[in-house]
Amino acid sequence: MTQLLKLQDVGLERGVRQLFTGVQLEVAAGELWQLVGSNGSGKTSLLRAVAGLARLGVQGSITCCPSMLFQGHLPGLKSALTCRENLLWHASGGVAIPLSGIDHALAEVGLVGYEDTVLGQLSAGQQRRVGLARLWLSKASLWLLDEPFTAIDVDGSAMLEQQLLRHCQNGGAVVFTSHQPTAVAGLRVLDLNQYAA
Amino acid sequence: MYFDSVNAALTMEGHGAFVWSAYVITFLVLAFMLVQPLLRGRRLARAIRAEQRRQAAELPAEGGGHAP
Amino acid sequence: MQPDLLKFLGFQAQRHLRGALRRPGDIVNPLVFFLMVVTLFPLGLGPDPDVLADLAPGIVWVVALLSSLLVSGRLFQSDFEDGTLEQLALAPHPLALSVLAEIASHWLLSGVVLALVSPVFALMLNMPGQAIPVLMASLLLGTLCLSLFGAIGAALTVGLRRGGVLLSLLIIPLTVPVLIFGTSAVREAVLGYDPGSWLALLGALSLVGLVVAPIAAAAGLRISLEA
Amino acid sequence: MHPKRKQRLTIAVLVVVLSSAAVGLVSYALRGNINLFYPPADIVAGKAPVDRAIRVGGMVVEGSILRSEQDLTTVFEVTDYAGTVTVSYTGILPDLFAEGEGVVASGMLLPDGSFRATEVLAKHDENYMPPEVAEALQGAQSADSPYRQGEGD
Amino acid sequence: MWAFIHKFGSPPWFFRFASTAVRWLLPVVIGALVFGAVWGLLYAPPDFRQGNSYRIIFIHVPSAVVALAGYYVMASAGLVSLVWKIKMADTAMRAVAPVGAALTFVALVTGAIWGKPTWGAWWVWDARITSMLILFFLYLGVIALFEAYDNKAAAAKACAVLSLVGTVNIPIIYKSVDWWYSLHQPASIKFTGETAIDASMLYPLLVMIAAFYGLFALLVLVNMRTELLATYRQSAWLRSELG
Repeated sequence: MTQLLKLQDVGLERGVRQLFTGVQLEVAAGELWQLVGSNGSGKTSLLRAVAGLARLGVQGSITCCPSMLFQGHLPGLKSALTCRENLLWHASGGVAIPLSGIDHALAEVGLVGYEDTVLGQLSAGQQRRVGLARLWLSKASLWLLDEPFTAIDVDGSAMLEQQLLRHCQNGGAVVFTSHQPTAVAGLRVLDLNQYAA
Repeated sequence: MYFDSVNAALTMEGHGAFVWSAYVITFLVLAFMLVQPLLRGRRLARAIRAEQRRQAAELPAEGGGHAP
Repeated sequence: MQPDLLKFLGFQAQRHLRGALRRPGDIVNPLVFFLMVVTLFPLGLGPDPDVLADLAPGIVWVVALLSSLLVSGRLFQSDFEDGTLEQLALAPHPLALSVLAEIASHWLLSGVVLALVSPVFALMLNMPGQAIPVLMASLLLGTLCLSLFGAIGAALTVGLRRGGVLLSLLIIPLTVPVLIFGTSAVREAVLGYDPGSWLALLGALSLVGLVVAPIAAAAGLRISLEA
Repeated sequence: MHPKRKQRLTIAVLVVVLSSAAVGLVSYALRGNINLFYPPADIVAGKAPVDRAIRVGGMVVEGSILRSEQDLTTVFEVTDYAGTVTVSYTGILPDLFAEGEGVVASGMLLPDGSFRATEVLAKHDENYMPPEVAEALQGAQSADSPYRQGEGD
Repeated sequence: MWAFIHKFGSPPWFFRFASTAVRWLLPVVIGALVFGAVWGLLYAPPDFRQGNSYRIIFIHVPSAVVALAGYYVMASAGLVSLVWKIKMADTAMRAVAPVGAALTFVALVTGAIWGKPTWGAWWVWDARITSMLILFFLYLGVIALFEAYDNKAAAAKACAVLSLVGTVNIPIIYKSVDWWYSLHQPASIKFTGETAIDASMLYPLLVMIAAFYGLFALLVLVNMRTELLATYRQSAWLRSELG
């Protein structure tokens, strides 16, 4: 089993306050992990630390496979660009993606016919969906998703769960944070409250 | 000493006001830069010690106090 | 497959340009600001053509500096607010490269446009005709410097709530050489002498900026993401 | 080559090229007389432009100061021991202005080769000494020049 | 060597070091300042041209020299903080900025006071004065940037980047201001002489320069010590240190 992520004794300090210490986690291919914890327990911070965005005040060692996708609270989309343009330039990291792939991804998230609509004209939920369409385009093995179920309706949540499971079956792994209890087969849970300092 | 009298040193042949005011301003500014953090440090140290004593007073009630 | 750097640069620049062109107000507003402030000077100083011509190089350059500060403060704002910055920081390419693309497109839409319309301001301020090409050239190079330095300040203040005035505090001291070289070039040209030395210095400054600014701004952006 | 290393190399080469181009531009710029300061020798040799604001600096020649009786006009000669220029100035001269002292005048070179100053500044140099030392120096070195002239700052 | 750096970077060790150093430096620096000032004010001879007003040199030049050096000290601390991520370097940056700004301010004010009897004006746009003013702005920028961040660790990193950019720029700014000045007004030309300043004036000046360097170190250490008290008020080591 390939290991995609390993946290050894990871702690987080904000200012002089210790949020948590001694987090141990190994994520292997095919595993689906949910990070839970009360507000302010450091879920988002941990995820950002794993992605390499915020390493100030992080102790311990984090080994993360380089083939990684991070989706934070913010979708990373430009409201002046169309859905297609957004995905073309944003998801690609510079690699040309065929337009058919983009249209397919948009169709998967239920946005058929919106390909050339400027993002700013879509509703908040639809915009979230455009962001999630990245998951259908990504070739990364480890997905780090911060609150992916926020502002998504019931249909959308089911669709997203399916995609997460599919990714795990294909040899990837997912770590996501969520407040909602998620009933997915084979879900593993890491509760940050247990590590609170 | 170059000057003959205190008065001569103060007036400096007409330049006294400039020279002395420059020195006074400099030393006031620098003294402020020194005293301000020193006082703040002393205040902080006092607050920390007080907090320590408070905790030391509370601890025996909970059982197993230790001397600071 | 590793896509090459130039293609990535092109991608990023295209993204910015397309986005900006859909909101032409962002391009036009600084120009209108420039026009209005230049109008204020004759109102304040009196309409004497000789006085204006004397002061014109300084006026145009100070106003160019201010309007550039005004715009470059928001250089990374939208990218920070919508999360694009996070994605760029995680992209396989150096963040400095994305920053460079962003600065270049920003310069194309602000500095280059300003340089192109600057003859109008020169005429308003009674500047002699022979100075106009030099004015344009100096603004072309100088606004590149201003965008580069502005990017550093913008990167360091992008995560802060009250970034605007702070940015000016950080950047104005750094832009002193640009102002001096720029006005000197124009003044030499107005007097009918060779402004080559000053333009060369502006060029050298932009080259130094091209090396330093993307690296410093990228570092600043990573810090802003941490905070 | 490994793509990551190729990328680094490309960037390194770019940085080197840009920096050396910057150095080239600066050295080009510095070939011109950028601060418009001319020693009297250059003015005598005709290297200085006429009818534009320039600056000239040097020593006031001993015994050359002529004060007008009608107004505040003063005419004096400035030398760098390689050339001498006649300078005229109307206005109040600074206290430190004296024969044998350094001076910097800004103004325009007239077609006849003389210099019309709009501002005269006595050299505020880095020499500090007690009066008696200054006298001693003056006495010991009045034969030859007490200072060697460096370049305009 | 590495162990030494490591020790320097540890807050408890540094707190102890700063406390001891402040105790020793305080009397030495104040003594040197008073000694140098009295020497310069009362015992040094007057200048043969400027008379007594030149006595301002004994505070003007040291403060200017140390203010400029302080910027480089701050930038070096910033570099250390960025490269080796040593917390004490952050604290040092934070501590240098106000001290440097104060010294620059002193240099500007004393320069203006000196200017009045010498040039007849409180302020002239001289190349050096203008550069000093810009240095003051650079310091103010660093202080303002530090205050603007809520996360102080990030604030120190941001200031490090800014001060490093500033160091790249300082020579360019200095040179450009010099050219600008000479374009508009006559600059004080330099005549290269053997001795610029007589020994009877040089020695008190050197004493004052050394005293100002000492003062700089003292002020920075006091600031750092206070900063440590504020930051680590909850930590056990600080409590045992004070207890």
